[in-house]
Amino acid sequence: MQDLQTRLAQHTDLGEWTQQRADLAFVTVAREHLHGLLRHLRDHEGFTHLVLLTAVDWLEDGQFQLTYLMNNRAAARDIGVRVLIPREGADMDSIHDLWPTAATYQRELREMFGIDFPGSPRVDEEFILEGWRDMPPYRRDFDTLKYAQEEFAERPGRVSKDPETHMKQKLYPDGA
Amino acid sequence: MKDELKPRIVKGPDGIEFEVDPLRDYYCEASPSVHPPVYVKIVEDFFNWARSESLWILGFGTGCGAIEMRPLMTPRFDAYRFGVQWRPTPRQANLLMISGYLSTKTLKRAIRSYEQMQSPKYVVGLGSCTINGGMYWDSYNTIKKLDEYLPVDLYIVGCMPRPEALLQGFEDLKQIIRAGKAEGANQYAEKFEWYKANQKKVIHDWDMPDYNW
Amino acid sequence: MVQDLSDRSQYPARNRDGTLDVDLTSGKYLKLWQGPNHPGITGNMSVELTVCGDEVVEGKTHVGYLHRGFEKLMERRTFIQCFPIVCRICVPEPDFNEYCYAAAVEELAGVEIPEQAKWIRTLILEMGRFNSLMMYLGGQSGSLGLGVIGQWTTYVRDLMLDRFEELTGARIYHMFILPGGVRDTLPEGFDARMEETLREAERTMKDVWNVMFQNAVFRKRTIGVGYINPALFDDYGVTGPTARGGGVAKDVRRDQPYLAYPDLEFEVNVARDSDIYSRADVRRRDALQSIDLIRQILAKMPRTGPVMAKMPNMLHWKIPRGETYIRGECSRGEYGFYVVTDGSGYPRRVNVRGPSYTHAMALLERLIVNCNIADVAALLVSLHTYPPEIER
Amino acid sequence: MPITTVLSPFRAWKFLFQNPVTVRDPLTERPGAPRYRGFHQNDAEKCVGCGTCETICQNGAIDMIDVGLAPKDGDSGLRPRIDYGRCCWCALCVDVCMTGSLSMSNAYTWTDANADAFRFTPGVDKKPWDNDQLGYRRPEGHALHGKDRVEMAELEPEARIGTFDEIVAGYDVARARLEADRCVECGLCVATCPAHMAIPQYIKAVRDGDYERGLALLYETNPFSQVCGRVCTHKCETACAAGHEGDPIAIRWLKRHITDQVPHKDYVRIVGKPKKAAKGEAKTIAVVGAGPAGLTAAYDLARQGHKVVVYEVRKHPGGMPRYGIPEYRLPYDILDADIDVIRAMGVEIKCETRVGSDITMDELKAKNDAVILAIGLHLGRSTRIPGSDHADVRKAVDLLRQVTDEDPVDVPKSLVVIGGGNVAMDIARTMARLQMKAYGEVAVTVTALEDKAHFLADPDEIRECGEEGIDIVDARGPQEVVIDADGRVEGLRTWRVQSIFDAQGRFAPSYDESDERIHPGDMVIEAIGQAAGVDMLGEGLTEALEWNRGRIQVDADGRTSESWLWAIGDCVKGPDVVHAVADGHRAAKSILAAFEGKGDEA
Amino acid sequence: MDFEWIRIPHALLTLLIVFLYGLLLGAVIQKIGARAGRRHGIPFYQNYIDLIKNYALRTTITHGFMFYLGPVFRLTGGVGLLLFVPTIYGVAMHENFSFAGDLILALYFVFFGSLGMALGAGESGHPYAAIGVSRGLSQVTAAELPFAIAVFAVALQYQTLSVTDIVAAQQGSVFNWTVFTNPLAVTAAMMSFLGSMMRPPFDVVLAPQEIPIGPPTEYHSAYLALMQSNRAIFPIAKMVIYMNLFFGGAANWPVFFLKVFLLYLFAAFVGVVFPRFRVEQSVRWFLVWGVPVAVAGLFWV
Repeated sequence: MQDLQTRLAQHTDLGEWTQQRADLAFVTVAREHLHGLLRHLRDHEGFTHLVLLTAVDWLEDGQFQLTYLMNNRAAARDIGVRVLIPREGADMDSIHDLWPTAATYQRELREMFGIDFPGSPRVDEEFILEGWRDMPPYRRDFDTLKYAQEEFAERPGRVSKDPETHMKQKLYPDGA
Repeated sequence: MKDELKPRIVKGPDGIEFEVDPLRDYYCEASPSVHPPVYVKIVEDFFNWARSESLWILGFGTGCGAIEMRPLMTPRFDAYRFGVQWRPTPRQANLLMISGYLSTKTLKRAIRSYEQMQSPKYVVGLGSCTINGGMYWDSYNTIKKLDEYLPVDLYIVGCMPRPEALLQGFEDLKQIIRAGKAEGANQYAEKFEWYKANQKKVIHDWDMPDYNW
Repeated sequence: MVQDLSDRSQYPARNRDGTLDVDLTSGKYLKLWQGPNHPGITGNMSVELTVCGDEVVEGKTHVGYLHRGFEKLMERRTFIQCFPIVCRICVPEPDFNEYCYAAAVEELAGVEIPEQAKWIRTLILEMGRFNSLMMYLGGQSGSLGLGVIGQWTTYVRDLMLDRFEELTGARIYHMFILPGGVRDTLPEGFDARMEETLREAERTMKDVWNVMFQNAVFRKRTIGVGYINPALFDDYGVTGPTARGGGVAKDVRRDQPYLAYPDLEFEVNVARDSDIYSRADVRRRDALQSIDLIRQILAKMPRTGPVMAKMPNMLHWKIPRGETYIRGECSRGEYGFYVVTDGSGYPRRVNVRGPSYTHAMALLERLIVNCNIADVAALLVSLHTYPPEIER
Repeated sequence: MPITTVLSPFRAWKFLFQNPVTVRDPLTERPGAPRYRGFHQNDAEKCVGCGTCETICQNGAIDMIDVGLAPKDGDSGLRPRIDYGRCCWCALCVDVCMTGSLSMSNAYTWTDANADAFRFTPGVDKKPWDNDQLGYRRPEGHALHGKDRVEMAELEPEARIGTFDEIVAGYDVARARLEADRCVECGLCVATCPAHMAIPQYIKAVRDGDYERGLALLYETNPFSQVCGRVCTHKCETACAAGHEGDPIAIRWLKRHITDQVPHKDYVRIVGKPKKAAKGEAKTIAVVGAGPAGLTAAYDLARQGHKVVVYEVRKHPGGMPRYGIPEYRLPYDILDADIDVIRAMGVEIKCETRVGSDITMDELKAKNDAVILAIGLHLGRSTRIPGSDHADVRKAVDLLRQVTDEDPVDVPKSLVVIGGGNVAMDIARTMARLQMKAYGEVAVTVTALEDKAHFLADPDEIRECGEEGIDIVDARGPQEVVIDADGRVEGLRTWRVQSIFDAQGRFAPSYDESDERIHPGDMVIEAIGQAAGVDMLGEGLTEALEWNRGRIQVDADGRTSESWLWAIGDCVKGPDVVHAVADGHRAAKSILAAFEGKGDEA
Repeated sequence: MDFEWIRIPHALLTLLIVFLYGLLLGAVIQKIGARAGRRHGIPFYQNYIDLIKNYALRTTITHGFMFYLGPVFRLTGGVGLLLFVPTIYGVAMHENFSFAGDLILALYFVFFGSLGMALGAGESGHPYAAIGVSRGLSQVTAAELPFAIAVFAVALQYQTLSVTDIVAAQQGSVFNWTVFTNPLAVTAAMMSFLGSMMRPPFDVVLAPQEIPIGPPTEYHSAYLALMQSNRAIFPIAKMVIYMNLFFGGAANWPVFFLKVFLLYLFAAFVGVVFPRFRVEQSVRWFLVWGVPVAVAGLFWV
């Protein structure tokens, strides 16, 4: 895939290039280059199949990573395009004009990560959740266990003992 | 859909404005009431026997458990033999199988379906997730204890419970019904406030009336 | 590219912004919900239809009834703890989740699995594919009111589940493909019993052909119905038999072979017409192909050697930072796991790419326009969608 | 439409005359497959309550609960209770079970109207499927954690026999991580370790490569971590859950690995400065004997800001680890490093000071708020067989001390050791090395009362003895030191032991007199145990104290009948470094409590 | 024609026998259908239990007066149909209220039930019911057409509008049956018969996969039980007509049971192996195949 990297580099400013497998590479680009790069990949490099679009929350860095994974079936290779956007007030350009199906992905990202895609069809409609009031659940700082415990009743009567402390307590009741 | 269900002002052809509350039109708001068994015991026993031998399940696969329902109704296990059959509408069904976990979104539909069923009606919890949350014990979107929200008559444990376990469950449910112990509908009516409070606690988008038949 | 819809429909008109001009209060239209407790819907999802007479003018897929937040739950489970939970993502064909997850984790951790494990994995995937297709055939005919097919195919599926049970120890959630290999070898006498099952399956497939595919009414209801323009495949991420039914020979097993597929002989099944019948026929042939592949696997697979790679202590297994995507051809199309790790003992992010996600959402909403209500169920089933993998 | 497509479907009716394939009675006819993962079974006898199943259970379905079993070494007494409102039948708990006690039956039917009924403790609560023979068992060779101990580099017998160089090289970082990786953090070992070291935590530190944290954890509970990292009797490894179906974790070597990884100069910084006692609160304590017990107590007290002086009769502090353990097992500089840490806490060690003569107990009592007696066991016991009073019949402790002090030792060409404990092994191997140096060959025979299966010494020691050419003869009861006409020792006459204890369990060996052997040797070394020398107490104190079978009577914390005096370590308890350390902690705690409680006790 | 009061209990007895037999027959046919699916199917007494169960339910919800009348009309249609045609030929006890022009009344009753049902179901306010009703009416109308023509042909053939007379004309030999004397009319009628039996390929009215069982979507408890009762009586009544018009009637109960069973089986025989037509397809099918055959039958006469 070296050839592809070379060709793309002539076209766009490429960031970090990670060759994961012989047939799979990831590349980072700036958000303003994304649309052009995807269009180029689709129209000129044969990456016609949008496999998925998803986000990764790098909470520590204050960034979302959007991954656009594309597949070129004829050449049997995949490329994942990464775009890093700030977590605060996250929004991104919609690509539903390139792939209509991307609108679904963008709806999900809007709901699950709180990333806005202005202009994407039905992006503000509820998708999976209904009546959700907390922060978008796929964000790293959302604690699902805590939420579940506060929200839903659990069956009482569960206690567990730590073998280490239990043994100490039983065998050395005075703590020695 | 939600906008259409909100009360709105409509102007009639004669120019008079009046308020329309679609929910009021769509649904009945009568609270459920307790329907006691027939006074004559032998009649009630006979009815209970008939009810137990004719379990009509609402075809509502709420979770993974639905996958084992199909083998149940097909040649291998043929639950029709035991008086069990599917009904496509809640009106005609008497048995609600909660087949596994319920997301809050499904819970809302399950409650509606349950309330539309005619009493006496039975609820069977299928799989671990209905008992104590199962493997989704820390999920933000699934309920943990089914009996907080609906009166449950029987639990069948497993993940998935196999068709054989379900058949055993039907047999046990029949025993319960025949013994006259399956009074979930009355229990629901008696503790209606409690159930509603629990339901409303987790369903934030409560765009339905408190009781829809 | 989004095509102009006007060539297929005179009504309703479109507004300037491209939305449909549907005035519900006009009385011309009726809002109809299919689902979630609706026998024509595959599983717990719903389609909100706006109909005019018997014609659908707009359809919206509503999902989320099965949402458990797997991708979130996995972030707080160790790599081994994720293993029992992934198979629940897709109920009717759970093994693909196990495979994709295991393969992704293995790749990121740099683990090479033993040869025998590869073959057993392939075997399980093909058995799972067969089961899933049996469900489909029953569902497709059932959606048109032909019940017997579902009876037969479910019976064969039950037989295959018996094989699953003796191999993996469970009927539905097999939890057999562990990161690093598989749990165990084939049990004693498995081949013979499998052969018996396959023979029964072949007999049933013959009956299915006679009663379903050679059925005047079935043909009338499916040929030319639910047409998908092959030009739309890339726009809507169409893969698998749905694409192959339209003449596009997309098959990950051949395009980017994995596991033992390079050593197996098979043709990619393709049909031309891109209607419900073609898709059903492709899937029928896929099922026959699975039978053949299972035979090939049992004949060719090595029977000795380990089935698990040497692994570190799974209780605190950490995987260095990285990201990867593993795909495979499941019974419905391309199934894949996108896994990101950050050097800790927990996955940073897992994203599941199920074929139903694009098929049941954007594609269905596109196809359902101008469809007869009577065909909605058949159309939906013909896309072979499993709701749990849409919302996960 | 061709007419065949109208007729063909009617072929479905062929099934009308076939028998249906329905299972007649599915409730009883269909047992789960032999591998089926049904409800849990547990062999409660085999289970050790390690809780690893609880750790791995991603559903949080398993609780470790007290079922009334008493905890014992390597068994917490807890048993897993499974919540079937959570379980997903993945059987990871079976896969990970350390003892193989957990399994699954092939039963799968369980219904109940009561949601609270679906919890039970397999193997304890009776269930219909308890005795199912079929069901999921962990496949052969399938394990989620490593079963085999990671090998460690050590000197080959040929290379080590001629020198006193340390035999074991210790783990390198990579191997240590691999070994630490096997630990499942159950914590069964902690209670067994007399010092209750934070074993799972410091092993985790190894895994994380955070050696400073590891070291801090070690010195929290054991100021002799370096020593223990080499010569500890590692009871923890016997208790280790991994030992049931594989090798126990090499806890001792991992401890040593931590101490090896941190430069000695950093120790004091990591261990931390002692507390400053509030003004007027600082007490003074005297410790008699600079062995592990005394120094540990001193360390603990000094860290609380008290003033501690340790009196040691010998040239160097260290007690038995220095004078009893040979250098090839425990290099002296390692011991020194540990003692340096203790000194850095403000402990003053006065060597070559004999209590009783240089300073009396009464003086100590008068000058201090508390006194700790940690005098150890430095007097060798004698077999008292005929000839045992010969000059060439030596006691092991004396000889070892001589070697340590580099006093010249008259190395015999061949010798016989009596005893089957670790001291016997130590002296045998030490003498073997000296023989090797002097004569280039080894001629040592060890005779022990016990048979090989019941040896008191560590199996490792016995194995290494064998490797080094030492002849171990088991089940021999010494009868007489054979002395030749010239008055020189010629060997040891032994009888075969039939049993060591009588029916009442008392020590009363019986012999097969017909099986008599003479083990030739120029010297006989007795290594059958030691005694404490308590002359220094003085008559008054000896009178005042309560005694129990020749040992000072103490309470659980080491306090004697005299409220100002604590007696700890080997002189009151068993001979083992880590026990001594534990004793030291207990005494220190007791003293601190005494200070807190009633002010000046002394 | 003088009226004898004894005919009322006699007719009720007929009704009871038909009702019980109808429930049993339904189960037996289901069992036979289940065999094609390689399973046993429901117990033969299952329908009785289901009926009792539905009557025994404690709650009912009404959607207004018409909603309540729906099943009543439907049942009236079934009972009426049965009561005005002779069930057993030549046995006065089971001739019911047959009279000279009963064929016309019968035709009316066949349609009456559907209409009543349509009204009631429409009242339930459920869109599926409404769709089902509109489908049902268009299909029944289409299916009725060949039947009506066929009946006309038969009436023409035997020159009478009395069912009893038509049966009488067919006595003597098997070859006197209309099925042999006018096979084309019978074929058309049988096509129509398929269409009115609510079985594939003509069950689009109920189509559980599309519009969960259509008109009866909202019916439950006692309402449903009423409809179940009708489901037991109405098909039999209809088959009585078919039997009388085309298959020589029945002179005693065993023959009656056999003929009805075979007729019922015929519907199941086709129904089990075909999927369902869409509504416009089935309408077209009746018009393209049914009507011409029926008209040809008319000319045959």
